[in-house]
Amino acid sequence: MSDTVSALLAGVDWAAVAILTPLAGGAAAFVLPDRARAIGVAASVTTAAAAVALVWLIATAGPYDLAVGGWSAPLGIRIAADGLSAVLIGMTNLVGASVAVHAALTGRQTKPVAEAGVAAWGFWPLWLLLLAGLNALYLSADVFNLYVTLEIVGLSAVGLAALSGKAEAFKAAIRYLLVGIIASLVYLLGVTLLFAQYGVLDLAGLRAVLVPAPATQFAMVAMLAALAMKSALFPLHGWLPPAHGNATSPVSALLSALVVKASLYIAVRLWLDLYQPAGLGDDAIATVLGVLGACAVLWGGLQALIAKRLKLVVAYSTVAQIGYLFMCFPLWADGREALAAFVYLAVAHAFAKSALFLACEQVQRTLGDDQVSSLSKPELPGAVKVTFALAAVSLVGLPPSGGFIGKWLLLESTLSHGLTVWTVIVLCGTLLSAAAMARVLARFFAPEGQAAAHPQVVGDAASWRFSLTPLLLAVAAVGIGLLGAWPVELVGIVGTAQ
Amino acid sequence: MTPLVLLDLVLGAVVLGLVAATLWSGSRARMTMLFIGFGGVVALVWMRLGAPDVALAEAAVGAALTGALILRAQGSVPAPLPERSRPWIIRGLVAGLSVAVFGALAWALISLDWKARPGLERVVEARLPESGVTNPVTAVLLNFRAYDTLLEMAVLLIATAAVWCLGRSSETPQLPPDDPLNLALLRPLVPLLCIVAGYLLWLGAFAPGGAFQAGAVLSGALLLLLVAGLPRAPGQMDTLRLRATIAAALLVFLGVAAATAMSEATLLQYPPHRAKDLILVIEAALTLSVAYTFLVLFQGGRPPPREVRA
Amino acid sequence: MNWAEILATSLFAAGCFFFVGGAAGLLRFPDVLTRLHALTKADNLGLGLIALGAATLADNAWGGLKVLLIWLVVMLTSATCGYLLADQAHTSDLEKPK
Amino acid sequence: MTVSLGYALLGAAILALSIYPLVLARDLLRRIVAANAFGTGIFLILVALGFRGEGATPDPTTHGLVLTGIIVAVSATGLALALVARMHAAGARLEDV
Repeated sequence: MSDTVSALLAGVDWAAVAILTPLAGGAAAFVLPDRARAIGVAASVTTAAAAVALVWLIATAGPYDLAVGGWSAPLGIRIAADGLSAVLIGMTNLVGASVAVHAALTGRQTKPVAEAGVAAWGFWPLWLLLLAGLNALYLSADVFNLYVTLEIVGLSAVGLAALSGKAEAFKAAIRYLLVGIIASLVYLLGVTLLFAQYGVLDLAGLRAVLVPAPATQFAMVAMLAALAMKSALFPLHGWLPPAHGNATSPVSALLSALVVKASLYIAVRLWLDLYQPAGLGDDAIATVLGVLGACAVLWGGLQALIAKRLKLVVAYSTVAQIGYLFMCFPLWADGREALAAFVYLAVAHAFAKSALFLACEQVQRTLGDDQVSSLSKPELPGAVKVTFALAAVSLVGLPPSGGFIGKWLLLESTLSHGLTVWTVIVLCGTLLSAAAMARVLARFFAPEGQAAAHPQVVGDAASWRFSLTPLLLAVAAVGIGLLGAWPVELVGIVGTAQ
Repeated sequence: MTPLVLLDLVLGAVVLGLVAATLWSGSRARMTMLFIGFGGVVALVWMRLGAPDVALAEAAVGAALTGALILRAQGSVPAPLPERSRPWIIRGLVAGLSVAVFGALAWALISLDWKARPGLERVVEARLPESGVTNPVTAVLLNFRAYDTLLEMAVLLIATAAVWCLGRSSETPQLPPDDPLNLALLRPLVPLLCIVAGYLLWLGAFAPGGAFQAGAVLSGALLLLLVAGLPRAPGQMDTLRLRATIAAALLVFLGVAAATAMSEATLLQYPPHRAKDLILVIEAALTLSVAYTFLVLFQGGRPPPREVRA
Repeated sequence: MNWAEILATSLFAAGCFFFVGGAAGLLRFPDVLTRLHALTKADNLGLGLIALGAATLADNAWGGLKVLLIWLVVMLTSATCGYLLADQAHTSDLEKPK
Repeated sequence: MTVSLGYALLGAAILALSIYPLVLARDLLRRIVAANAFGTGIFLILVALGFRGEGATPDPTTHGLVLTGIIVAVSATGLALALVARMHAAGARLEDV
C-alpha cells in the first residue's frame, strides 16, 4: 500500500507546492478581500495536504533536497528537509489548517471593520503569508535565505498581533516588532561574518568548511542570541505575554503554537548541524542556554500561576514551555538522542496551546472578559472545560499525552547524563504548571453561584462552531502520545544535505 | 590590496560624524534631515566600493523613501515628553555592551584573512552567460538567488497588507493648492521620472540599475502627484486595480515559479533561451509593485473606498 | 594629464568653491531667506560647474548630455523647493532672524 | 590597512554606535532610525567584503544580499512607522514601549 501511495505522490514537488500555494493564496486574499475567507481556508487546507504528502515521502523515501533554479551551491539556494524539518512541517500545517478552519467557522461573528478602522479580513493574507514563511523556513538550507524567511515570519506575526485593534495590542505589536527587527539584524550580522570567513551561505557547504575561528565564534554567539530573543528565551521574553495575550484568539494560537518554534528550530539546526560538528558548540554555551531555559521554566510557571487574565496564564505557560525546549541543548553533548524529547515537547505544546487559546475565545465571549476570578461562573459550556482539561493533561505532562512522552524522554536524558539538578527543575516546572492549570480547572468544575437568569452571552457563543476545533486539537495533543515511536523514527531520518 | 587613501579617511570621518549627529541630535526634525544626509553619503561609500547598484538603491530607497516615511510619521505623531533619563546602571550596561560588540566585531574582522578572502565572484562570472543577463547583480537577484527575491516580494506584501489592514490612511500633507509653480515642476518632472524609471529597468539587464531602483524612482513620481493634491492622482482610492498592482510582482513571480516547477521539474529553473524574457517580465511587474507599495507605505493605511471620494 | 582633464579639474575646483560658499552661507546667515539665497544660488552654480566638468570627461556626447540633464533636473527641483520653503517661511512668520 | 578592512571596521563602528539609542531612546522614531543605521553598518561590512580592489570585479553576491536587505529594511520601517501612528491614534503613549 505504502509503495503505491509513494509512487503516486512522487511525481510532484510537494515542497514547492507547500511554499507557493500559501504565497499565491496570500496575494489573492489581499487582492480580493470579499473572498479572503474562502481563499484562506482553501489555501490552508491545500497546503496542509501538500505538507502531509511531503512528510509521507520523506518518511518513506528519505530526505528531500533541491537546488532551486538548478543552480547548485554555493551559487544558488538549496531547499531541503530531513526528519526534523518534516515533523515540524507536519505540525505547522496541521495546527495551522485547524486554526484557519476555526477562524473561518467563527469569523462570521466578527465585524468586517472593527474599531480603530482595522480590517478583520487582514487575518487571511497575513496568515497565509506567515504559513508560506514557516514552510519556507523549515525547508531552507541557506543561512541568508533563512534570514529572509525569518523576516517573513516576524513581520506577518506582528501584523497579525496588531489586528485586534486595541491600544494595548498596537503597543505590544510595536514592542514585538522592535525585538524582531533587532534580532533579525543580529542574526544577519552572524550570516555576514560566516560569509566573510567562508564565502559560502549554504548549510551543507558551511558544515564542510567550518572551523573554530574568531569570526565564526562571533557569528555563532550572535545568531544564537538573536534566535533566543526571537523565541522569547528568559530573560528576553518580556515581549511575548502582551503580544500573545492581546491578540485575537486565532492569532494567539498561531503565534504561541507555531511562530516561536520557527526561530527555535533554526537555533537547533545550526547547533546540531553546524556548530557542534565543527567543535564550536562547547559545553559552556549549551549550559548557558540550558540554565536560561531552566529559569524560564520556573519564572514562566510562577507567572502563569499568578496571572490575572486567562490568556496571560496561557501566554506565560508558553514562556515555560520554551524553557523546556532550551533545556534540551546541554543534553545534545554526545549526539541527537534528546532530539526526540525536543520534538515531542514541541509538537505536543503546539497542539495543546492552540487548543487552549482557541478555547479562550469562547470563554471571553461567554463571560465578557477573561479574568481568572470570573471563571467560576456557571455559564461556561462543557466543551470548553473538557478542552481545557485535555490540553492541561498534555501541557502538564500526564500519561498518555504527547507532553508526557516528551517530559519522560527529557527526564530520562537528564538522568542518564547525571544532571540531577535538571531533573529537579523539570519536576518543579511540572508542579508549577500543574498548579496553574489546576487554578483554572478548579474554577471551571466547581462553579459558584447560580446561573444568571439572563446570561449576557455575546452572539451564539455556546455554538459548536467555537468549541469543535479546540476540542479536536486538545484530543490530538493527548493522542500524540499514542503514536509511539513513529515520530522518533521520523526524526531519525538525517539528510547528509542539511 | 588597495591601501586606504585620504578620500577614504575623509569619507569615513563624515559618515561616522553624521551617524553620531543623527542619533544624538536634539530635535526630531534635525534627526530626520541628518538621516537623509547620512543615506546620501553612504551612497557615496557604495560608489567608492564599486557597488553602483547598491548606491542607486541606497539613494532612492535608503535615504529618500525611508526619509520621506520618517518625515511623514514625524508630522503625525508628537515627540514624547522631555527625556526622563534611565537609571545610570542601565545606561552603563548598554554603553558597555556597545563597546564590547565593537571590540569583539573588530577583533573578528581583523582576524580574517583579508589577502585571500573567499567569495563567489568567480563562480558568478563563470555562470553569467547562462543567466540571460550581463549585469552580475541582476543575475544574482533574479536568477541565481531568485528564490530570495521571490520571498522578498512576500516581505513587501506583508508590510503593505499589514499597514493596509491596520487602519485608514490619514490626510496626506499637500503642497499649496493652485500654485502655478507646482504645476510648473510637475509637468516636466513626472514624465521625466517615468522615463528614467523605464530606463533604469531596461538598463538593469546589462548595467547598474534594475527593478528596485526603477520602482523607487517611479514611486517618487507617484508621491509627487499625491502631494500635489491632483484629484485623479493614483493610489488615492481603494480599488481592485490598486490592490492587484501591489500584489502583481508576487503573483507574476509565482506564475513563473509554478510554470518552471512544472515544465522544468525544478523550481525557478528558467529555460535557457527564455531566461532574459522571463527576467524582464518579472522585473517589470516588480517595478510597478514596488512603486505602488511605497505609495501605500507613505500613506500609512488603506485609502478610502471609491464611494467616499465620489 | 591632457587638456580635458585640466579643464575638468579646474571646473570641479570652481564648483567646489561655490558649494563651500553655499554651506558657509547656510551656517552663518541669520534667517531663512538669506540662507536659502546662499544655498540655491551656490548650489545651482556649483553643481553646474561640476556637471560641466564631468561632461568634458564623458566618453561620448550621450554621456555628456545625461550629465547636463541631471543639472537641469536639480535646478528645477531646487528652484521649486527654494520657493516652497520661502513661501512657508513667509506664511508662518519665520522670515525674521531669531 | 586595506580599503576593505577599513570600511568593514567603519561598518562595525556605525553598528556599535547605533546600539545605545536603539535600546534606550525614549522616542520610538529615534529607535527606528537607529535600527536603520544598525542595518547600514551590517550592509557596509558586506559590501566591504565584496570589494576586490581598484578596478577588480567586486563580488556581486554581496551586492545582491545588500539590495535584498535594503528592501526588507524599508518594509519593516514602513510597518513600524504605521504602527507608531496607530498606537498614537489609539491613545497610548510613545515612550512607554
